[in-house]
Amino acid sequence: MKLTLEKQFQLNLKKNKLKFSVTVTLKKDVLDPQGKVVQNTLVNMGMNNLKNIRQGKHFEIEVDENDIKIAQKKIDEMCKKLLVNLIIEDYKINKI
Amino acid sequence: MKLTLEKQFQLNLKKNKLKFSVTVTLKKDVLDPQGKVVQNTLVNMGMNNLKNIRQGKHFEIEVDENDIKIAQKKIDEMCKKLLVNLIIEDYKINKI
Amino acid sequence: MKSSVIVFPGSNCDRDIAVALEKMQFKNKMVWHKETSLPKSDLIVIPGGFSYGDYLRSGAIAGKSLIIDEVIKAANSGCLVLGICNGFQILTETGLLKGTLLRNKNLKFINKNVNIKVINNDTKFSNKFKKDEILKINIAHNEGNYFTDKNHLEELNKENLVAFKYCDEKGNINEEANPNGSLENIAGIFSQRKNILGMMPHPERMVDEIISNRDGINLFSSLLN
Amino acid sequence: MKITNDIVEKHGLNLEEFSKIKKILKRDPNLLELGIFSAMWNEHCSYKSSRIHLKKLPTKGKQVIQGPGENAGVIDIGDDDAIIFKIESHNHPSYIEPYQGAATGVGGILRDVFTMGARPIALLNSIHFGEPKHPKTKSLLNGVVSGIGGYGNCIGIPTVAGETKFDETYNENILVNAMAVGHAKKNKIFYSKAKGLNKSVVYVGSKTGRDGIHGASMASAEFDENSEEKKPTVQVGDPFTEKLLMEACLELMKDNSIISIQDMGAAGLTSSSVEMASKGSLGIELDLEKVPCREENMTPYEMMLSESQERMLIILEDGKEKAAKKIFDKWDLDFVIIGKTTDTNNLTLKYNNKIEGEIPIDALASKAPIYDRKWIRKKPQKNKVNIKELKKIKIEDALVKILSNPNHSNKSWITSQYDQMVMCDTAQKSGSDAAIIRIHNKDKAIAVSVDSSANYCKSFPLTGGKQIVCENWRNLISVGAKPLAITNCLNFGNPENKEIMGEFAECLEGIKEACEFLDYPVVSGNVSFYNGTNKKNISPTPVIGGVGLIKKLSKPIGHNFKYDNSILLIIGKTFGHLEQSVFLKEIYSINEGMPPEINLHNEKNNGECLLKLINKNLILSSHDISTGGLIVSLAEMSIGSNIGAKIHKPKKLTNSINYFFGEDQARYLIEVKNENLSKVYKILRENNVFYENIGITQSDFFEIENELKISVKNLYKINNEWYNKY
Ligand SMILES: Nc1ncnc2c1ncn2[C@@H]1O[C@H](COP(=O)(O)OP(=O)(O)O)[C@@H](O)[C@H]1O
Ligand SMILES: [Mg+2]
Repeated sequence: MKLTLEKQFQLNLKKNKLKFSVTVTLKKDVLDPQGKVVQNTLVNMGMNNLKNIRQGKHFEIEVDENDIKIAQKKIDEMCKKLLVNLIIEDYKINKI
Repeated sequence: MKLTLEKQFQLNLKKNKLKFSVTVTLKKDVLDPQGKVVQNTLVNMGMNNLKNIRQGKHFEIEVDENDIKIAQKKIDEMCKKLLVNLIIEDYKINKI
Repeated sequence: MKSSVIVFPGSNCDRDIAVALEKMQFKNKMVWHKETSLPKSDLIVIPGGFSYGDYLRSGAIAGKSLIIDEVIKAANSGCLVLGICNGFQILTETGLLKGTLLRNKNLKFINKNVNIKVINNDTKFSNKFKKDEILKINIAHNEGNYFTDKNHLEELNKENLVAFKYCDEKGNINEEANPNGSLENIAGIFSQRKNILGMMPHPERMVDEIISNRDGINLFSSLLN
Repeated sequence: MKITNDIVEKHGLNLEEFSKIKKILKRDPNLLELGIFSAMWNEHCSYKSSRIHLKKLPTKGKQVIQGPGENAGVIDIGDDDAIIFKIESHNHPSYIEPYQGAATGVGGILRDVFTMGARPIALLNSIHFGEPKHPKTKSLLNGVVSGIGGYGNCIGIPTVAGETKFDETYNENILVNAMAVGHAKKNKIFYSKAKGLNKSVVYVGSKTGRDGIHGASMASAEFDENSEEKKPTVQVGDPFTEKLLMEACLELMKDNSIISIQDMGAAGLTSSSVEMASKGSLGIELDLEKVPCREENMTPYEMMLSESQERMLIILEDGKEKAAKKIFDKWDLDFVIIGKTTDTNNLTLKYNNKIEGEIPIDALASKAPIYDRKWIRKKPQKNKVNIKELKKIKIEDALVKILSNPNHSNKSWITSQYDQMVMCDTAQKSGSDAAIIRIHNKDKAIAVSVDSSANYCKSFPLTGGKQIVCENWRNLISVGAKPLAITNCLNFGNPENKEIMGEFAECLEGIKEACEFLDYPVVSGNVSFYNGTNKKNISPTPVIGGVGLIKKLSKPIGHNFKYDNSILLIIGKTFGHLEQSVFLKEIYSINEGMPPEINLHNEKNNGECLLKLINKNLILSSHDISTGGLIVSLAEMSIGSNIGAKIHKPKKLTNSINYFFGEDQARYLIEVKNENLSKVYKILRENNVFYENIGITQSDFFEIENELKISVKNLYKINNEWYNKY
């Protein structure tokens, strides 16, 4: 009996949770020192046909929310307020 | 005439390039100090229904290659050899 | 005693450790990372700094350099290897030491003098220290938050492979005395055979009274013992 | 492309300047040429509004090897050692992107110093933010501090001193000034003057991208509502590459292959090539298709104006190209011969063999416009604050309030983010009056400090100018160093406004007077105008960076009390000048009146006498008395050492508030062992130095008889809370 209740509770929780991924990349034309060094290293390691590599950030975010639109808006706000440096970075939000 | 040749050449070049994204995330049981601080900050900023946030890395990689399978294999090799610390990180490769 | 200090692009404590080693009468050589063989040495030191700018993961790219294969060979045949700060990070990236160094828990670079306690004084690196001796040593890092899996942590404790732990002035090992979030306040560990030491604090900064103190001296004199 | 008036103005040039350009060229410039004029003729590069005033500064002395006019100033510290140093502003970029702005500021000033052959040994910074409650302040503070640390830590040069202030005047325009200090051998100093014809002009370092195109013009214009949109591509710093570039340059400098070397700072390839050619009275020809580029399809215009970081231009002796390239290959850096010196006296820009632009060098350098802008003198204000008429306040409450405000709170939240110890020669870290850096492998050391006093400069710029030089001088004296020379960063508002220009002119007069009197010449510096928004200008904020010499370093002397039961003396006379003090501002929000007057004779006499006492080992600790007055300085000595003090009030006291919070100048606090007291008295008297015995050190409590008693632990707590709670 106790178990079932708990399970039900968890299910409810699950239902309220939405998960997103955010990808943050440096804007075009902005220097990417890390990408540059990683690229050189890979080429030195023999990966000759590597053309270009750029490094960015990735976030996985879960929110307690069941309206996907509202959730998305929240995530967007987080990006603008903290996760992304809008002056040098772009970002993309995806539902996962 | 000259122009067309050049254009063709560029087209060929384009064709030979394949682009992938790689997402690197910390394994489940590895502590994520960055994610944790970001989460606390967001909650302090009033984002109450934030459940969980984890931070990872994102790479955009272009290779000179026209066989997608071979390209994918190359990217996998880059991940294993350098981009990912397999002891603490997982990764995913996507064609973009 | 002969020592070699490996220099990577971006190493920046290479001169500091060389000065300390020479002061302690080691015969020291600097070895550029592109070299493919090591001079004959009793001790190999991987110094602190920002090899390859700490880009990707600190220590990751240096861990793929040519000379590292030689370091691994030497270590496996029992040569003494000391990795300080970025050197510790490089050693974990090569797999010579287990675990990893994550971002400091406050996500900030930390430079200050901290207290550390000598946990195992029965090694080549620590025999001149007293057990539980408290040292005041400088730390300077972004990623010093030691993390490892349960099994390895158990092994570290069971086989006495923890070298130093962060503590307070009185020697208490607690959360307040932990500057960076390290698991169980770990500041340095040995490899299973105890011929490799990785540590975040900088002993080479503590060999000169005018600049700081002499709490790092015994690490070097242990090696000479 | 026809150059319209609109395009001219977008380049920050006025129409008068444009007709001057046409006259020089005897034709219309093309866009590339216009861009180059705009970069070279803007305030940042041409010093057009400041030059006639800067000329008046004293720049000579027997300690000076190279004064202003080179990448950095050079002074002699005895034996074969030279110290090379300079300060520079990166205010506007740091406001737009604090992390990268501050980081590239550090990178830029480091290049100025290692270009001249010095290994950098210390970094300092002066940072000014708006009020803490301003919505932008917190993230600017965070970004700037981690940017400064991020760059310096990575490259491995200790950041050892600085100043951090908050004031409403910087709400929309923060200040980020970075100073670098390097050490070189006297006979191995490199200059930017080109020599010889047909010599290879070599580009080394990072590739050129579209970063910060028009950065230099941006630094010369006020912010307005549109500046967010006008944002140029932000420059991203790459300290790792800078470290490689530094090592490669220093390696190349070991032999004799360099004729001239110049970093690419503001206005990048343009200003570096023009400067080298101009100093050597030569021409220079560049083949732009050879410039290493990061992006595809970059135009000559973009290449010439890009401000990509971590790049240098070198003119090599004949036949040295191969060996030099080997060094840069070793460090994985680009090395490309992109041009040569010529006898045309022109800057000639070719792209795929076609001449894309040609401008006489002197038009860009010596013939750049110079303005004698209108300026007016500040009228002296009346001092009229009468403390007795103000609401009573307890000394203890005032002290607590001051010690816990952000300007006086302990800065270790900031300084612990900087590696202060790398290189293992930092004998005294930040936190004291000046940091002490030992010269590697020697037993001498230098002391360094940066200082500013915008309040004083605002209320009466002439006195303010004098005061900052003296304060900086005092800071070096307090740690036992003989002050040798300064660099200065002059942060002001809009020079087209005659009051602002007056602030500038008068601050400089003050700086000049003090530097002359103290034999403390100016060897380098930087001017940053147009700090302000929408006609609201910042308070004048000249920043002084000083370097002093400690001939023989033993355990350094700091401002922390050493023992219980030693004697405390004040050197210098206390009058109780409260106008413009922290006390009035903080407790009563009163901003009126004149700053404390400077008596240069007393400054010199008191300082030199203290230096004598320190050199005779008669002093345990010492601290100059600055903002907050006697009581705040005392509290700082106590807090740092965990030792208390017991102060007795002087008998003929007019008013305790004036006495304890007054900001009279030329004063120091010293701690003396009882047994040395008579010797100290004797020396002070012999030198006609006024002094007062004000009490003793004691354990645990900070105490003023019949006024206050606080535990030192408590004081520490009060002083250490702000940053951690903010
Ligand atoms: N306030 C000042 N006082 C003295 N010299 C100054 C001042 N401002 C600039 N200078 C000198 O003018 C020259 C040009 O300055 P700047 O353009 O900032 O140098 P850089 O091109 O190296 O960035 C330098 O030699 C500098 O030392
Ligand atoms: Mg310069």
